[in-house]
Amino acid sequence: MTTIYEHDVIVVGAGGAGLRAAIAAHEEGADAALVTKLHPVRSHTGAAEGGINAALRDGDDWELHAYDTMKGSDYLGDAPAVEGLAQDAPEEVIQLEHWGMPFSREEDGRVSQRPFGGLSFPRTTYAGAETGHHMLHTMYEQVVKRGITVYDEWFVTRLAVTDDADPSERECHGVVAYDVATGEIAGFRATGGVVLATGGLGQVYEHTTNAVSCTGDGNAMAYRAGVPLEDMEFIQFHPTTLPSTGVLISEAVRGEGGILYNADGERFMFEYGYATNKGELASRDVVSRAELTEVNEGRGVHDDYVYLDMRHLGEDRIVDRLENILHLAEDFEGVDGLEEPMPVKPGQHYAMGGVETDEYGATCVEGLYAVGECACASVHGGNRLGGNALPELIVFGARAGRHAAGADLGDALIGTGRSGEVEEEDGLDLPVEPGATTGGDAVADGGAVTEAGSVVEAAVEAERSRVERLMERDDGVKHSEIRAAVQETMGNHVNVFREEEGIKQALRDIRKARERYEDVYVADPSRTFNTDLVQTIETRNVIDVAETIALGALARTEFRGAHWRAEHQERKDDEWLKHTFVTWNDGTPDLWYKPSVLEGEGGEYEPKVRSY
Amino acid sequence: MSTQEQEPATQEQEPPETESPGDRRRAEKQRRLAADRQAEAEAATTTDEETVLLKVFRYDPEVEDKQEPRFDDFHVPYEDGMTVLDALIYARDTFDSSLTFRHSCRQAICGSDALFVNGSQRLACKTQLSDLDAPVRVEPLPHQDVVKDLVVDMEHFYDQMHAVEPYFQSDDLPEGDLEEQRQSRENREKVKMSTRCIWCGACTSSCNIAAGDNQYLGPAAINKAYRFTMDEREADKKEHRLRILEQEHGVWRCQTQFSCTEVCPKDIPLTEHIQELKREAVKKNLKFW
Amino acid sequence: MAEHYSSFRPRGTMWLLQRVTAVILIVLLAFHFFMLHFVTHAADITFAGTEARMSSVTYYLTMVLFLVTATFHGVNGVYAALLNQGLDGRAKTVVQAVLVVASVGLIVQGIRVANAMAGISL
Amino acid sequence: MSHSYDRGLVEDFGRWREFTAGMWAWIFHKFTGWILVGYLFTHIAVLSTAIPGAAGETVNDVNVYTYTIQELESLLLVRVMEVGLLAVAVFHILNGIRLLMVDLGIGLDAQDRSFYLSLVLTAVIAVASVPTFLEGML
Ligand SMILES: Cc1cc2nc3c(=O)[nH]c(=O)nc-3n(C[C@H](O)[C@H](O)[C@H](O)COP(=O)(O)OP(=O)(O)OC[C@H]3O[C@@H](n4cnc5c(N)ncnc54)[C@H](O)[C@@H]3O)c2cc1C
Ligand code: HEM
Ligand code: SF4
Ligand code: F3S
Ligand code: FES
Repeated sequence: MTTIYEHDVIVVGAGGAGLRAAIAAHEEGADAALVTKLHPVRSHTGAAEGGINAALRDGDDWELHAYDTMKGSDYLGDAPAVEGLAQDAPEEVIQLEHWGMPFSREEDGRVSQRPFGGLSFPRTTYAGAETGHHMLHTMYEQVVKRGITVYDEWFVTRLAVTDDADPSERECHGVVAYDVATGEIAGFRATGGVVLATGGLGQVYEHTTNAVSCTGDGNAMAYRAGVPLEDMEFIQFHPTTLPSTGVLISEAVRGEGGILYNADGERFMFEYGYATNKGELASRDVVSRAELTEVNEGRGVHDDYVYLDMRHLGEDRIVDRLENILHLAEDFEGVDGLEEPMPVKPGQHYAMGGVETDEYGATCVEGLYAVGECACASVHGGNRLGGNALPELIVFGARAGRHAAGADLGDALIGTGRSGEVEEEDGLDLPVEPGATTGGDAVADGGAVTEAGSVVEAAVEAERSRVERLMERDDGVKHSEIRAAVQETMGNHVNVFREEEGIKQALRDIRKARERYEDVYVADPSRTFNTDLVQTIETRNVIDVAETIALGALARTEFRGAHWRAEHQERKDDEWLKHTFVTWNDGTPDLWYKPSVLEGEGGEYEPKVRSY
Repeated sequence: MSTQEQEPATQEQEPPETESPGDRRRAEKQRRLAADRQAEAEAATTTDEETVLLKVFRYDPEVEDKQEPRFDDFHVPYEDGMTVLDALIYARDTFDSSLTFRHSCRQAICGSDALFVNGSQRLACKTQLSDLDAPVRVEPLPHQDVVKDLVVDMEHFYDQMHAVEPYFQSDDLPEGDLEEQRQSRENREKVKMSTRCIWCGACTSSCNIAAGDNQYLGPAAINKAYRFTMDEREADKKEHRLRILEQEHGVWRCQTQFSCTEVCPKDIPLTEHIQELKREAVKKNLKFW
Repeated sequence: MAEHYSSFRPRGTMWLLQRVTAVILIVLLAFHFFMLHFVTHAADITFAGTEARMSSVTYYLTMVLFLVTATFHGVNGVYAALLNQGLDGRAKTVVQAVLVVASVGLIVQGIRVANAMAGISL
Repeated sequence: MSHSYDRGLVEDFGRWREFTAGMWAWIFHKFTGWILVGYLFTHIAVLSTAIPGAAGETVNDVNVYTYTIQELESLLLVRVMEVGLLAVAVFHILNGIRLLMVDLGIGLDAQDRSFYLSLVLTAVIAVASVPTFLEGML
């Protein structure tokens, strides 16, 4: 009595990326369905505040946008993806406008744009300080309009992928999902393709701007199905989050002219030479490190944070453009942004890395796509520019949706899987074995075992028995303890500043977490809305994802973009102009590299010193 | 009523009578663990630490002793700046992992955690414990069926939202590549508040009329319609929009109780929007006389 | 979708009439109270006095208008209140009929009374 | 959802302690409106004695209409109820005006204050009218 739902295109996740993919597939004539663990409007895209980069105006063009993005990425972006983003963003943004998105407006009635960190032109299109909210709702509205099927509060736990020694030979036929409301486990067969759009992985860290639901599920599921995770060590720490909760204070505050002060009232970005040109508007990694350095050198407030001041902008401007910030500061920190400076410190914000895809969002597994924050196309390389994630969602969401629906987009320039110039890592000094523990059936999975016809059914069965076992256990460790342990070690050791010994400690702790996970148990006996079970499964994903981040961080012995290593204080272009990849390899992870693609339409992007 | 008259439950939980022996064992274990933890928590209370008492509504159709709704007590150590959501998470992670509630963003944007806290609809993540009288009573949103503990069935709310054709449908798009529709600042300002809705359902839950008349669109859906009706970019569809709103269970049902406006966590002036639409509808109809 | 909310008959007219009658009633009710409780004391009312007032055509017409608006306003208000509580289907039709009959009855009886007071016989 | 728990409509009124100003205004307006319609019907019924009255019918040599009204007015209960009726009408009028303002979008921010004001004014007017209404009774 296995229920199998069948659609042409199954989109997992209904944030900005997933919604756009579903709409695109639908417009291509496919029967698309969204399967999402949260109702679409609850997705974390709604939290994005600042804006969407798109070269819309005279004086700006996509080449400039691509150039800024490549520079921001510290030359680890792949040119075809970066250029694709810059080229398609304007059209996609205007599409949103035509769907009614309430953008902020200029006097002449056109959409407003503002400056953002790392951009050579004020090209960040915005809707107040709640751009993501409007984008998410506008696209959900279009999904309703088109009558696209939405399975909400269905938690996808596993991909139905055929087995083959070589992941590039595997095919994805669908997914398995758990209906949170009733506890039913069902299969979803996709005749065209499965698009993963599960968003961020911020829950790997304790102090994060990401939602509680951002547990890197898509990354972990694709990883265990054999798809490589790319550049996982590149985690962006946003310089302005509220110290108590991690709630984000948008970069727009600095874009509009907000100023950072240390405890001594010094404008440290200039005073201490962190970024003598751009000051507060330098790239996020630069500002985050500057703040932490201030705190570490004793110039922080309460040894914890610095101040972000916007009072001088004046009440009118603040209320007009940053009103939402006033509410956030008031509700979550009890600070009135019109009257006093706001306390801020760096917090985990964005994962540049993710599931490896080409510039159409396709992975090396046939029929499996990934878009949005869970994917790595790679647009952001070593560091994402503010306002570049939202356009990524719509640009690549649309492409993957179309591709999965069967549209011919031409050949991809970016190769996927172990093809091209692959370089294996074999000399890495690991403190413990990463990957699967022995025993513990709740922990084992990997690729499925059957041929194409019955792969979805088989995956459903495998998932049923996993859930059965998790539910059966009487006693043991609670997922919340394991998750907290992982978050703690990641926060201590694989944060803004990284040292070799620390990363190794993190790997040891993650290993311990894996072992404890073998004894994890679900206390809630109910099948109805069992969030205990859902979070237990998510925690497994958090562990897997944390491990890939730590592995990448240990391997990359240089300082590039958001990745800073104490022992390696410079960017090493000779050795490290390449992406890191981690593959699950059925439980014994492999590390390998491929060079980044710097050859674009307008020639080669020359790595330059990144100074702001 | 029934929810209120229930005696706050004792911490003891009867072993639920469930199907398989495995289930029973599990439940037995759980009872013991929960009791232990509660005892620990109680012990913690007697020390000098400052704690807040939460009385939380519990119900689970599948677990024997939760089938009859009850309130459980949780003593949560208080920290500065703690919200109701923080306290619930603490209670769940520390005392009883079966405590169930929706939440995600922790920053008042996903709209998952509208709850009935001390007699009024609030977003748990946005409600500071320091603003509440102790003990803090936490219940699921009124007027919606309870699925489990604090989780309510939102289907009907979504249906109402979908009923107002909540999507842009202007046929009047500008010609030419990359040509946007123009919208004046004033017009954007006019619809601005209405676009902030996060679909939390607090307003509809607070409205007596929505409670009595299940077909009443309710303040959230009407506000959603307002967002389109008043958007000058969609002027060609205004009449169509008003036709939906002036149906029997549309705007006329609103009796200006204002509770929707009072509870909306996004400060949307719902009553004002509804009233404006009533006037628009009357104006439209007057034209035909 | 919206269609399943059946009735597309605009209820705006009723809503508007309820407000319009309310405005009229503010004036009429104040006048009425003033006349019969303050100018003439309720306890001092006699048939002769009533007859005298009613024989003025303006007063007569005002009172009929008062009767009609008050009846409409009151009965429509009651009906709207019931609808808000979810009155539907057959019950709704029945209530509607009962209320219409009651209103018509009230107005007819009211006019008969007024006629008697004004000395009009048909 | 097959197994969900419906707390029913009763709980709503079990929550009266938690009602806000606008809800009380709604309930009072409703309540007073219904009393007024009830009174309207009764009132016409009483006045109907004018029909036999006009035909010359009498009780104890007094016109039946005059007699009925004066008999009623001589009862303390009726006088007291008249004060109540006045209060009911005054509240309904004042809150009615408040509602009309709300309909026009005027003073929405003051909706709770205007409700309290209606209550206070009603009380004042009702009290002030007592001497007039009870004249000759005490
Ligand atoms: C506070 C904040 C502010 C930001 N501001 C900006 C900005 O100004 N500009 C910008 O460009 N970028 C910004 N970003 C980054 C950007 O918002 C995110 O990267 C982007 O929204 C991610 O979108 P997504 O569609 O990939 O994922 P999400 O919106 O997170 O959606 C993920 C979806 O996947 C579903 N899902 C996850 N796991 C599962 C599963 N196992 N089964 C089923 N469904 C699942 C979820 O239900 C959800 O629907 C910001 C990010 C944050 C956190
Ligand atoms: C004198 C001035 C009056 C004013 C300003 C007034 C105003 C109003 C208004 C605005 C409403 C509509 C409330 C709503 O739909 O939200 C209403 C309802 C009502 N009115 Fe009046 N009214 C007046 C007199 C009367 C009289 C004389 C009667 C009795 C015959 C009456 C009976 C009612 C009833 C029964 C309702 C419906 C109440 C409900 O919702 O249950 N009103 N009034
Ligand atoms: S209008 Fe306000 S209360 Fe109602 S659903 Fe929207 S945000 Fe929530
Ligand atoms: S509470 Fe209900 S009655 Fe109207 S003003 Fe709000 S919708
Ligand atoms: S957790 Fe998202 S609104 Fe409260």
